[in-house]
Amino acid sequence: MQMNRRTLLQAGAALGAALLVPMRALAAWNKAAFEAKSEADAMRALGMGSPAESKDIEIRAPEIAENGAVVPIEITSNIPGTTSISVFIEKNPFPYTGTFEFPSGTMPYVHLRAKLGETTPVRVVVAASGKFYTTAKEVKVTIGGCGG
Amino acid sequence: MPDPMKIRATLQGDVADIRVLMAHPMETGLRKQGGKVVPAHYIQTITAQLNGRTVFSADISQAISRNPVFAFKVKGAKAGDKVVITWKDNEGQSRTDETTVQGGS
Amino acid sequence: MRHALVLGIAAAVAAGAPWLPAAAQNPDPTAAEFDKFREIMEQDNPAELFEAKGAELWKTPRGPNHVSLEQCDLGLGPGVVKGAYVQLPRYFADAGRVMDAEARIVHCMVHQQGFNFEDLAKKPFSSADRTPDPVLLVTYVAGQSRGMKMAVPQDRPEERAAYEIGDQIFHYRAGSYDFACASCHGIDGARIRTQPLPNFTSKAHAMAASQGWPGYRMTGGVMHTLQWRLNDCFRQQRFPEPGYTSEALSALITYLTVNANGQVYRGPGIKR
Amino acid sequence: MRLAFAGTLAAAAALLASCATTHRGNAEAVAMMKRDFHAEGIATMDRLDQDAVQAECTKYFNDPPADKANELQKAQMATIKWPADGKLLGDWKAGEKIAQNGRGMTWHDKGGVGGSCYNCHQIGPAESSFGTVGPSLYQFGKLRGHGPDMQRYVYGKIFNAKAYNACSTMPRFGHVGALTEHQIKDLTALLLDPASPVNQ
Repeated sequence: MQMNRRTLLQAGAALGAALLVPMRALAAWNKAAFEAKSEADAMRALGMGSPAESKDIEIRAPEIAENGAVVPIEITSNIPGTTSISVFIEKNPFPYTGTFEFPSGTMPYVHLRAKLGETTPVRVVVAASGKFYTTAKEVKVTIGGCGG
Repeated sequence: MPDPMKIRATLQGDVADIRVLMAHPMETGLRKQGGKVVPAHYIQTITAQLNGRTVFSADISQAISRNPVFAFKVKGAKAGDKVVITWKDNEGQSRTDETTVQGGS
Repeated sequence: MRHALVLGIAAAVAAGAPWLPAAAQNPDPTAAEFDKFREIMEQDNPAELFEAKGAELWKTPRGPNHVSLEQCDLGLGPGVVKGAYVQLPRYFADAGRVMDAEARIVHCMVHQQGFNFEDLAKKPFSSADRTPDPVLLVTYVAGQSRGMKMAVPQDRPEERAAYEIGDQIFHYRAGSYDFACASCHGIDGARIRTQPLPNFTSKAHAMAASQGWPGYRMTGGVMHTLQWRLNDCFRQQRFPEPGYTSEALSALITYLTVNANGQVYRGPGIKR
Repeated sequence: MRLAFAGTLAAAAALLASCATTHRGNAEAVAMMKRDFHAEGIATMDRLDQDAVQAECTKYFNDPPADKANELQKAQMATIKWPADGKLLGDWKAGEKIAQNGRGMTWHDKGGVGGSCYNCHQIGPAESSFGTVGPSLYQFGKLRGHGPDMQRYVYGKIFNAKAYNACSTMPRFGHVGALTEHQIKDLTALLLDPASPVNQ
């Protein structure tokens, strides 16, 4: 039962993605992806397959975060035809953090601030011309002040 | 009624640098207060329009920081263009605010 | 070469080098990394959301007397908010004491709007689901001094006495752990865990006591004022609790702010 | 740059020297604090009353005359309670946990008290979030030995730092009852046990 439902969801998501990538991938808030407890499961629910490593995605985030509750992350994609940027915080309880969509005319750039529960890679997946590309950057989260 | 957003839209050449602050607790559903779990309460979707055309949209999770901050850049904008931003959260609350693009450097 | 430069900067910072630009001052790589992102964080600061609410609150008739705070005298005359924050604490004849911004705003809320001080002092600090009115008002008032130079008055004997008493409180060692404020904030270039500690006895760092306060605190995502900062410092110092908006705190704030006179206040900030 | 370094150091030293002779009263400040502060949780008002160490160190800006410092140190040394079993080294693993824990003695703290050691000191190599108010203690035992005298010094220093340096910034953890004999032994082991990661 569980298996069937899951397979169905995956298929649905993959189908949706395949059909809508050039227009709007965000047909509906993807519950299955957001509730996935691993990055791999979330990416599967989003129909991303295995994205190719890319050097054309820039992630600007601190090496050491001053406070894990508010980590500034700036992402720029230099891949032509970029339509969306998705963010995964690998070690968070729910890694999938969001997808940002850029209709033509909007630059493939986003600034956001996220909660990081612990030291973790921040992974970015870019959708461009129907294909997926990825890179990641490790952000260290430490104890800040007196701890009391 | 949720508190208003703060939206800033400034021209740099023909690019509008749009930055938004949202007042929202972004509760993860994992935080405890007085021994009780505070229910998850967070923004799920955001859309932005420039003169009625959607220029940015996002689906987000509870991992976005409390009182969210986002910035994005739209080409082909001019001073006076109307920027409208809307968010909706998991409890069905929503908020829409607007501003106009300010001429910059 | 680079090493020598770093050493030189470290030494200069240790001695409080006022000739170096602020950005070049941090020899600690962790602190330097924080500094790099501090500007980004300040550019879009949720504190603005609180500032806007405070502005509304300021002009809304409230309290048992149903009046707004528009006749509150913050030191520059009734209703003058612009530039008032960078000239506080100061002596107020109607209260017979030196008051910091929050003490003065609370004074107006009590004496003009008719609020009860004990009610305001019961839970004066922000929590996840509540930002007290004085915090919003202080944030608004502070925002009205953005970009202005600190000019805390020392003209009157009461103001000079407040500075002297503040200085003494700052250096007073007591409590279970023998700490004074100066134990952590009277030394150069040190940090607690990863948190850099400004040396408030040095002119070069003095502005750190005012800059960023009131501040949006990333921990908990709440707005806090200097009253909260000092309250929590005394908690960490293992002292008893200082009274909310008390004269002792106004004196300490006087000591901490006068040393920064002449430096530019950037408005409500963002803190770890 | 080097020249500047030497120059600023000299200036700093001159400044320190001038402080050494400065002392002053603070009756007004004390009276105001006693009026304006109140007991909260476990922090009672008597915490504002200074003992000899606190009073003299405040008075002399932490740099009392040598004879005064010696007198204070002697009195503080006499407060150290040495373990009855003569053993000073406990379990370094437990010591690491105590060193990490920054809680204890504040208004609403209950239960165990930690040593707050990492707040001010670098200690084990695995913890990169450490303070620099105190000196680095990394490789302490390796560099300074772990024989009986060193064990006694470390135990004594944690019990009452003022016995060794009258106006040390470090709390008197044993003297004020923050840490137990058992905990201080564990911390001593963290610094001195050859098996502790501190000494690897």
